[in-house]
Amino acid sequence: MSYEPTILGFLCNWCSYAGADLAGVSRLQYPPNIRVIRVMCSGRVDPKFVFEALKIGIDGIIVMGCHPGDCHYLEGNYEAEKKFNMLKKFLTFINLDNRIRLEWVSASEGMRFAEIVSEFTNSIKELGPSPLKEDKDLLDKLEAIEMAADSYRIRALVGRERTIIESENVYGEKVPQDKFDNIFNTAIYDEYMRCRILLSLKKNSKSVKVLASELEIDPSEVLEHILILKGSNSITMGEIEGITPIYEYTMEG
Amino acid sequence: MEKIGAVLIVGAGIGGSQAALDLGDAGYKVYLIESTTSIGGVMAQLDKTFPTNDCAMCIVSPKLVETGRHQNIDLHINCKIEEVSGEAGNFTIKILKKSLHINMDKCTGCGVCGQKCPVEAIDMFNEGLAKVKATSVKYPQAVPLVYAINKDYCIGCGVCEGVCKAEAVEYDLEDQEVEFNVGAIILAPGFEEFVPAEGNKYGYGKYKNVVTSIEFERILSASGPYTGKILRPSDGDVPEQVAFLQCIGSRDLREGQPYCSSVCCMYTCKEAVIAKEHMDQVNPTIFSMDVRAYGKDFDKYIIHAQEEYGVQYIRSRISSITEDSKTKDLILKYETEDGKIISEVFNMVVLAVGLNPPNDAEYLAEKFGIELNEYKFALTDVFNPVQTTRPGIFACGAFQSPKDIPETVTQASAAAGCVNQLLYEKTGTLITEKTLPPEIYVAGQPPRIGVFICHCGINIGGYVDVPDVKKYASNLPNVVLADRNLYTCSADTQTIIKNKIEEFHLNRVIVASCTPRTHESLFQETIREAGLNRYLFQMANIRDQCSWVHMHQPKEATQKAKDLVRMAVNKARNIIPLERIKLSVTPKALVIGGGITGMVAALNFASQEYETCLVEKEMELGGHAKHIYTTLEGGSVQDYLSDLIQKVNSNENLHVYTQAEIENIDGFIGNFKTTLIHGDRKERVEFDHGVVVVATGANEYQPKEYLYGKNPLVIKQSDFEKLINTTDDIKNKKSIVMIQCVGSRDEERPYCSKMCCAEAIKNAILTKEKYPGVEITILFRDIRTYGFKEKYYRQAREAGIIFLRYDEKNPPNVIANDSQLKVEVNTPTKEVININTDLLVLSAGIYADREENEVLAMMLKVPINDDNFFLEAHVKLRPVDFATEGIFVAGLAHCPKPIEDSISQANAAVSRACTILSKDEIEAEGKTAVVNMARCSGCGMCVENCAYNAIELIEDRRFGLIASINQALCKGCGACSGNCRCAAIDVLGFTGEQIYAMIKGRL
Amino acid sequence: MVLKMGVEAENQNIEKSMIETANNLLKNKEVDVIIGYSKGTVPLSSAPIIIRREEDTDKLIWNNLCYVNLAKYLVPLMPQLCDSEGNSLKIGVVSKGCVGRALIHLAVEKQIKLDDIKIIGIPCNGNINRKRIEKEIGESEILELSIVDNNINVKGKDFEQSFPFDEYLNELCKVCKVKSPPNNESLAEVCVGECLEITSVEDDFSDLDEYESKSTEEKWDYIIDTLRTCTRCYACREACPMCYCHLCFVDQNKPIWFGKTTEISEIITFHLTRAMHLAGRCVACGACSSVCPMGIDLNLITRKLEKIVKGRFNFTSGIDIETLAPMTTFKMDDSEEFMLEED
Amino acid sequence: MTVQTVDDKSINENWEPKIIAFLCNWCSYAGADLAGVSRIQYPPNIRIVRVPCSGRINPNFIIKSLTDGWDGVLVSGCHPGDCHYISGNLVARRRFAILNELLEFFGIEPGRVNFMWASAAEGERFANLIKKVTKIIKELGPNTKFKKKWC
Repeated sequence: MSYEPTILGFLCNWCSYAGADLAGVSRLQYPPNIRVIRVMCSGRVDPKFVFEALKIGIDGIIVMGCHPGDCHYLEGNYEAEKKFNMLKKFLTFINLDNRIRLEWVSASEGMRFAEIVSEFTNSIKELGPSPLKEDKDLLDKLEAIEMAADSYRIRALVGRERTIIESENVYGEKVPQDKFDNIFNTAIYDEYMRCRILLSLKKNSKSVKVLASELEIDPSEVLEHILILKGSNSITMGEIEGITPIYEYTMEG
Repeated sequence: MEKIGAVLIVGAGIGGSQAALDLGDAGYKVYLIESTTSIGGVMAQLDKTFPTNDCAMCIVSPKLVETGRHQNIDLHINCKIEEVSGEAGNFTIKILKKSLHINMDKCTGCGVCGQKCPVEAIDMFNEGLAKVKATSVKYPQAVPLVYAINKDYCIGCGVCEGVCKAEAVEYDLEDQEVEFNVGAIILAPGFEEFVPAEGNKYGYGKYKNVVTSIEFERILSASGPYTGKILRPSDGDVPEQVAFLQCIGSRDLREGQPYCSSVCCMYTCKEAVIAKEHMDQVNPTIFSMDVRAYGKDFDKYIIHAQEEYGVQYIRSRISSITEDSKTKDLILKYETEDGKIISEVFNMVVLAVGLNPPNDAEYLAEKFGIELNEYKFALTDVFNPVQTTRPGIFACGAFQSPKDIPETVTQASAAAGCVNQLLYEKTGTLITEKTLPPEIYVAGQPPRIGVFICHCGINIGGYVDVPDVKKYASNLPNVVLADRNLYTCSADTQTIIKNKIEEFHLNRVIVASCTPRTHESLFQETIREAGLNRYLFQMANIRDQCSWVHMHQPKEATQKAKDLVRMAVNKARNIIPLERIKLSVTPKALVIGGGITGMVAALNFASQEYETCLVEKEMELGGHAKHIYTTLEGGSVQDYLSDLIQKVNSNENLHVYTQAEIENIDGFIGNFKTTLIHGDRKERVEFDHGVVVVATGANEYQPKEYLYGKNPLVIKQSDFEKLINTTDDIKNKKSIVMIQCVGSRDEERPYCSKMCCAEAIKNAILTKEKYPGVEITILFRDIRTYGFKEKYYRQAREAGIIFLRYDEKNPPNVIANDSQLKVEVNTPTKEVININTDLLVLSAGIYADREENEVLAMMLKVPINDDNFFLEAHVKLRPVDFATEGIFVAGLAHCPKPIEDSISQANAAVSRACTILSKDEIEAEGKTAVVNMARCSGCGMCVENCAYNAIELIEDRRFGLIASINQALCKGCGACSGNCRCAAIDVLGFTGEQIYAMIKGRL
Repeated sequence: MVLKMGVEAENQNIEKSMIETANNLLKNKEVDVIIGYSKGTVPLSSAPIIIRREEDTDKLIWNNLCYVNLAKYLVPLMPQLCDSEGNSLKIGVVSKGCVGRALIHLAVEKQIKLDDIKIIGIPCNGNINRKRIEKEIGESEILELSIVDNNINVKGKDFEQSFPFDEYLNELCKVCKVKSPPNNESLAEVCVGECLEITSVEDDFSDLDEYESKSTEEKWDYIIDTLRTCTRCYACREACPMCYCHLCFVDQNKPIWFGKTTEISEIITFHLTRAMHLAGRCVACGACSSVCPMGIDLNLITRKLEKIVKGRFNFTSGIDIETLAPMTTFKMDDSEEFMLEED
Repeated sequence: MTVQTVDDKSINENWEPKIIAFLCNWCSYAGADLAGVSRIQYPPNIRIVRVPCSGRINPNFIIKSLTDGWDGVLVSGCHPGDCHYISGNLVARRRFAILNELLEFFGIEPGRVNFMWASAAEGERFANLIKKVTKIIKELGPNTKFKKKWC
């Protein structure tokens, strides 16, 4: 029996959910793989929900909200878009970014809803089952991503992105998009790497070189992250074997 | 134009801070301008400092904290000089105070904004080795402890304003334009380290494991990113083979600066020693040309490093460095002295980068209207190295020429000395004496204790249950009031405390908040303004030593806070009001020694209308400089000397006693009494004075080796200088040989006399100019022409003077053959070179005569070091003071040095002395030791233990032989009371009873 | 300890020449007063005596029971030992090795001036460990004691017993290295018999090895057993020449640092603090153990004090008047192996 | 109702020792502050008493702390050469050396009283040493030797 992907859809109550009902009323057919969760606004979808879904093996996740400007809560969908960008950036590290999608569907677009769902289901089908089911290493990476996405730094940047880019920052100036992006991208990359180091050390104490080979990045970069983690007392330096210090995870981190 | 009693100091490094403290204590209003966001300069970045290896932070932070809260010093950070006008005695300066976007008065430095800021930037304080947030403080112990927002990194997201409970973040704070009206200016902007340019041959910037010395300093530092563990940046491993390369960017015509940066030899050796000390696996190797360890105890430091720590010196300059891409190790190729090419693998390379002028040197020169020398450092007068080309503006520290910390501190005091000379009538005019209410008499009252517990935003309140601690404190015995507030150190809470003192008639105040080291004097001032004696105050440190370090154990942290408060209350019950003893000061000075140093000091005192007495044991003034004609830099010493002697003899405030000897000096700071015998009729003169400056100089070594005294063709360098300057018998000499380090750097005198290399090269160049035909060879162990003197060493080589190195293990030997001398030199390449010469000149060093110095040392009760020179209180922080207050040292008596350094030290000694003479009474420390006469059995142990000679045994009518403490000299350290068997000595503020009560507070 | 001609005979010999020396010292006014030992009121004891007139010198005795350290009486007596106009008399002190050391150390601590003191040096061959003999004899009283070729004969009302001399010497005297006062030229000194010049003392302190090899608990138990019987009578403090404080730390209040009861922890505190005060000052004369009414053997602590100070600072108290006592000075390279380091 | 005398109280694992620490104001106290500023966590068992210099610490303080029921004593001063009062710590070092040997000689467990140097820049080292001292004293168990038995 051919593989049937499981798809999860978050539909905002005012637009995309109504669009889905319209598709039903108009008896439009679309593949039955999607399971829908109604949320009051697409902005309500917390990145944690997507990570949780991926972790339990769901093959594709789609978030639908109102077209920009239609949002019943005025800006919910704009926030959703920012959060989705962050999600995409994180998942590109483990190339699962093609398993999530954000679409705008208004209450009157029953047809568009059906097309999006069937197109998305087919694209997931081509991708095959989610590799997370058996790839343990990938699951660890996702664990790190979830931890990184939850850090105060990333949530602050995502939360404030729109105000300081579109309207004005505290100095009354607009921050150019590229300046924000390169700060945001370095933040994403750094936090991801640091969380992977933390989780790896949680399992057993390691040296910089071992971590570098595990994370496939240059040891000097690992050292920089190690220093910052040591500064915030989440890891400490254990004893030195020969010329190589071993770092340990500290509970109080 | 009327002079103003205020001074502007540009740059708040160790130099600027020292000058500010000197002038602040001498009663001038000081505006201290700093371009970065906190004071301390490069010294705050260092881990340990040579030659004593003591920790830079331990030494510099008490001085910075004192500068930060000194009543007469206004500190302005993050400033830029806009405009300067006026002339000596009356300048007006416009300063742009760039905004920190954080209100300095409200910010308590708690650091929550720094933690929450989402933006990470390169941490320049840690030389790029670590990351720091956009809102940050330079380093944890910064003074003032104020966070600043770095505008070019900040994206203005507003998170920090959200988390700041003190509402100190004000993004819209504009830059402020401020104008100062001052009488004099001191420039101490420090230096900039040389950074090897793109594509340099050392691979810096390309290879990760090639670091500069200042980066290595941060790696070494216990408060640095690696917390004191020596790791290499490429993979965090411990580098077992570390190479240190000297003269990077110095003594280099192509890639760096032609001059020598003076300090790299010493700090490199220190870094090697400290690296070995931190981690025994590290084996340091230093590649150097000359090892220039010219200062006091520097040579001993190098020898100690080689013997004790196995530091290896290789005398060669590295040609190229290549990196093994896999292991990231570095392959160094170099040529040894005997010509072999060696390539060796090292795990890490440290480049001892030189000192460049500060980046804004031209900008400052143009604004202040001073000239720069050819290397863009401040051009200063040959015989007064702090006086710039514009009167009223002085320069000190590395901005004048590259120098180490002791010399910088000395020059800072010297600059302050010159300001004293300029503005002495105006001391005390601009400083505001605070009017305080009379003290309430509390003796005899039962203790009524008020406890104020602080939340410090969330720093304490977030982890310690402050209301619970307050409830607990309120029912401790004798506590009549327990209160808690968000920020106890904020201005409004100070008024709350004052009101509560009146309302509840409190006679003891306890604040449970942060560390007393930085906040005790703030609260002491507050309760003094409410009429309470400032010592009726105690602090319990429930932040830095409780809530911040037990964040994950709130229950235990709260219990600990209660214990700490109870111990503080126990101690508070036993504290008594203390007065700071006032001592009268006789505004006169005694200067011992009539050489250049003594005369400069005496003249400086006299020109400030202090009656001064100058004592010289010889027939006439002049001292060591009598037989020196010129300095290496070309100044004529004889003219300067004669002009100085003329001024000294003509100044009416100055009594000169030649052929004089001091019979006895007694008394203490402010109240010395000296009797001296002078003239051939041995008249006796009594003189009482407030301070003493020891400028007794030193003697020239009379060589015993190299046939000196046995063969007329062997003369000393000073005789040779007389010959070439006054006669021309050199005319018919075909070859002259000079031998360096005669009587210096050997077993008996293991130190460098610092001026012989300069003297030899000066005479050699002068001889070459007068008689080009003469062939001159100089046999040396290390040519130590440090700083800008390097230019003359190159000039000598270009003039054809031959320099031959000999090894100290087998020095040259001299054989007389009829009218000539044969000098056999065994060079490091092991073959012997014979030179026939008509004249052999020995560069004789300087030595201190033990008997002479010991007599004076006994009278003044000051120590001498094992080389018989006088030992100063602290090499770096008090280089011209003695441990015993009120006595100062300058010139050759302190250690061998060239004339310009002696002049600087003379002015520095005067400036330090003026901090005492400028006041009519001085306040001694309140918390001093006190003797319980009934218990003391006069065993004399405390007299020996006291480092400040503050205790002596006296015969008391009732109690017999007992100890008695001179409150003026006592510093309150308690070394005496620690050893006292019968607990007869107590330290006020830390008495046995108070500590007993704290021990009892265990419960 | 090799005895040339029997301990008893040697002592008589010394006693005779001591009396002689005392006589001519008094006769030609070299000294005004002599402090020495005289017959004790109770057998097996001796008592200090101050002699001013020549004819009393025959009261002076010298035997193996002169355990009191005469230097103790100098500090309190100094003010009284001066003539009518108040300038101090010249005092002759009969001093065996440890009394000489005590005098030198008291001078270092400025309690006495050595130029008023004339040291009459005696080569001492040790004190008998009286407490040990009494303990072994039990209740009955000793009437007479004599030493005949290397053993001590003790006679009582109805018994007679003899003990080997070497074995029943005082513990400290067995290992004593300074038999006669360390007479360096700076001291005005006369010697009865031959006193040897001592400038430094070599000692391997092997007698402590047995105790120091014990575990911490065994040490604690041993200390408790020895000190348990202490009644805080402070006889040891009164006998010690180095304890001359006007107000001893146990008698002080404001604050009362240590309790005054005979509870074991407070006894330990008293002896520990007193030992701390004697470091580098105790001259190992054994007077404290000899006078203790409860027979507590404090010599172990005395030996330990000497060992610490010799080991760490190469100092022996009371040898030379020039060197400073260890606690009053310091060296940069003092040993600090006990300092805690990060592991 | 069984009277639980002091010395047979079994060392249950949640017993927490109480340690008094005499810190010299210029270096060690500053090191403790730096550990705080850098938020380096260490066990909450020590109670810090500030003294002007390690030279001020009289043996009475240490012995009184033990007899008064503290489970451990920590004494810390500046590294030799760093002392703000030039030689306060050097004078104290000899006193601590003698006291340390005497305590051990009297049978007090080594580790009850600890001596160390800490500089103003060694925040992390200070915290590590506090952890080490707390671990040592926790292994030694409560200070029963000096506890008063009956009064």
